[in-house]
Amino acid sequence: MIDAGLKSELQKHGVFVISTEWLYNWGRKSSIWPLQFGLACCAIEMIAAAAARYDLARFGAEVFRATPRQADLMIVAGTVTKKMAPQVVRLFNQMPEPKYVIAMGACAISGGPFKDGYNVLKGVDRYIPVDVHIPGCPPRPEALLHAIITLQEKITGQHIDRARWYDAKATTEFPIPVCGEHDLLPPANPEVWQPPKDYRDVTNEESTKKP
Amino acid sequence: MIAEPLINSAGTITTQTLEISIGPQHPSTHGVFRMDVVLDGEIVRALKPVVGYLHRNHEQLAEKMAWLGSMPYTDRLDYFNSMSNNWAYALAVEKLAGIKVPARAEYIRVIMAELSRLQNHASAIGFLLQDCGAWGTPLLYAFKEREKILDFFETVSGSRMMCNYFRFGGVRVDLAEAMLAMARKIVAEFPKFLDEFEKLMTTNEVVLARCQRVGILPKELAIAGSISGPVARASGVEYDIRKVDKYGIYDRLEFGVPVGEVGDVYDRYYIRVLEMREAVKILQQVLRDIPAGPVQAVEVKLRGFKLPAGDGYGRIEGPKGELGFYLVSEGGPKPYRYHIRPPSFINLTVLEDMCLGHKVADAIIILGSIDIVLGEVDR
Amino acid sequence: MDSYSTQYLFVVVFLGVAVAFPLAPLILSRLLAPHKPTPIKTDTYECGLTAKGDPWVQFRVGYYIYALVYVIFAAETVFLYPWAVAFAGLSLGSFIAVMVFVLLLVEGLVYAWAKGALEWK
Amino acid sequence: MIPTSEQLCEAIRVAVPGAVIEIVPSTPAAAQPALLVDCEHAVAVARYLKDEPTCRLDFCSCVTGVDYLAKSFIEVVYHLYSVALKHGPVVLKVRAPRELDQCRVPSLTPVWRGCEFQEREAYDLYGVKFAGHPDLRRILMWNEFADHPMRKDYVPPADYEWEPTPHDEVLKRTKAAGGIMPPSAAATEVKK
Repeated sequence: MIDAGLKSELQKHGVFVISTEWLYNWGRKSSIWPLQFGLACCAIEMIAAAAARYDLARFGAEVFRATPRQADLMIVAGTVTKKMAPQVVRLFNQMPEPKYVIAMGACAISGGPFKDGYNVLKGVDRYIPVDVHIPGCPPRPEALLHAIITLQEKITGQHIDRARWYDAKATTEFPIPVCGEHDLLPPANPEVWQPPKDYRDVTNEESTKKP
Repeated sequence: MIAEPLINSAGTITTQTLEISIGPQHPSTHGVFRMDVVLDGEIVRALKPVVGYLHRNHEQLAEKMAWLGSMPYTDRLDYFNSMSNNWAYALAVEKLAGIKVPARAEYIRVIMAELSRLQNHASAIGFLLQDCGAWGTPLLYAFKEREKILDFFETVSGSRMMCNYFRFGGVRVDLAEAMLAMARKIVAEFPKFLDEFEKLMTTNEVVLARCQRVGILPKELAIAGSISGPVARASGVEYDIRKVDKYGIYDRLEFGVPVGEVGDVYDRYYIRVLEMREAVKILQQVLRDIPAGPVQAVEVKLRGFKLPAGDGYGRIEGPKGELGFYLVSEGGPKPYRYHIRPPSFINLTVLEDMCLGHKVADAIIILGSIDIVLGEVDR
Repeated sequence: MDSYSTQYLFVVVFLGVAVAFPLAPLILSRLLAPHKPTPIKTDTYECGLTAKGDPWVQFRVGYYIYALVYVIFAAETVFLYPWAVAFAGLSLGSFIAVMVFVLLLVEGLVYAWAKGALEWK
Repeated sequence: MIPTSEQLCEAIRVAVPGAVIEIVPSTPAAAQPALLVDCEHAVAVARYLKDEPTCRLDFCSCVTGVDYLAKSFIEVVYHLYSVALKHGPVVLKVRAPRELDQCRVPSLTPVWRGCEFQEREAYDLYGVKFAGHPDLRRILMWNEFADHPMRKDYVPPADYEWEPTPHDEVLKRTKAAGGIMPPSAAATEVKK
């Protein structure tokens, strides 16, 4: 690799020395296209962030794609209910490979204020891997902008040779839960969501029969 | 796989219908709303709304909390105007318990509800015109005004969208003079936005061509289907709860109730523009003669607030329609039953009647003109 | 290479770029993009639900007529482009020739309009 | 103005012979007494209230299901208003036993179209079957759901999550489901 002194020296004369990995990541991070996917109140703050005052366009993320085929970021903005959970997981599966998830708001992270209900999924990370969490109910538009910046930093840190989407062994399909008699079956995806060790394993067989 | 003969008896080519679901994740269903549509080419033959994708068991949670505990939850019902949701809940409890609200608090309540109506109608029109095809521009204009009002809500209550500002018997914090000046500035600037919006949109031939005579709701069906709010008034139903129930101080204020004749999408659009002008008139009167005085009824205890046993129903004229709360109390600190009468949910009853025979693109506009919010539809 | 053939050099270069420009991203994405088809991913997308109902139905003929009318006038504009770029320098004769061409198509438009091909039945 | 509930009672007893009507008081401040009607005559009473010139209650504003576990019945409450004469509310109550197989109430959707969705919601959350409803399906929960979640004796599925400091109810559920209490929770348990 070129040493930093020479690099900054060249930069003064307008010669930029970059690695292909930096260019690859710079290209992807400067144009993240989010999936148009608002669930509840956080979606209104997401629209406010995309509107004129907070202007998501400054970060290249203002193009909201309606279909998952053209999106590479899913902002789960709002409460994921158990009736909606299979659809969320199916949409995530249908997005092309370098894809990221932002869990916006307390409801998407852990069920939030509605956590103690019978129809609310206690956090979207039970079924799909989440890259950036935004606390708040609803988080301010600036918090969403900060989340996009955090995601961009995460993308710049990635390496082409160790990227999960080029890795043949990486799991790229997350099973879709089924709406059962009393609850979603299975209640969580064991690969993605591991509860803390000293807590009952909610994902084994014992939990699926009626308590 | 085409079983029927190509040319049927009537001499036209036999065509089959196509079943699609304009599903939970769709750019123009205003949230996770789903319509199962049967299409014959472009014409809608049948339309079944499917709701429940945002059912967050609000009513069961309220049964486990104290009376005041579910006040912040009412912000998340119709998350476009938390102030009027708070007022509906506070009014229902006050009606049940017979609490008197001091005059200044009543004036502040009208300020908050009417400002909330302004930003709700502005956003509703913005979304409707976005569904009509004006990609994002009207929405950006509307959100520019909405941001000013949200700034005011934030200075007053601390949060942009989830204000949790009302209490039983008044409001939480008094309005300082600077806040009143801020409100006066917003109200002074709003007519300019409205005139600009009307000049651009009301006589725009695309809007006229797309919205007139589309999704007509007859007056009798509106009353029979319990439709309330601007959707009903656009069909000629002369009914505004602020004039009928005269809650708060609406009996002391002069304002008109615009009523439409045809009841199509254009009437529902124009009713909201006129209602915004009326709301500005109300705000000017209220901001002019707001009295001094306490903002919280003294006898209401915050800790351990109990309602007498019995049930009661209180309702207000929310921006989307009649928002009511039916509360059953057993004299304890927690409600026994807490039911919300959601205007958006009930206004969807006649969605199919309005969409039959129209094109798919018109069905999207008709849904947009009802102005539903899924937090309130599914509760 | 006298000046005559160099004029056509621009056309050849322009054709080359016109072909390379769309093909390059297609080929690059075929080589570089991660290719991980899974049954759920390749399933048809219908707003998050499993697609029900069969799209291969016999739908109305109106779509075909609508597309046909569009194609006619799209072809017309393609022909008008080169003329529109340089018509200032051309003689009156060329102007009349193009006007005849345009009038023929306007007559076609009037016929389509009269037959109701523009309204959606 | 709206006739008082006593006058309404007499008028209904005259108009709908055999209707068993009772007045259920509400809180003194709300002063919204309700007319408790028996199941057989509910539709007739509703039609009478809608067509009778002095009432003309043509707007059914709110339909609610209420589960009285102690008195073992489920009550469906209708709030009626009049758009023509601008008065209301008249509260109509119909009761049915709590057991799922006998929980049957006549549907008022044929009288007021607006009750359609709200009655479906009462069926979905409380299990009250509305006889004569055009399209009685679940509206909020998914179709394969077997329970009626708003009933007082409904036990939610044990999918709650570990909480740093579990308190009363969640603590009971953690123990009921044989969960191992995290150390911090044990501390709060001892202190209480």
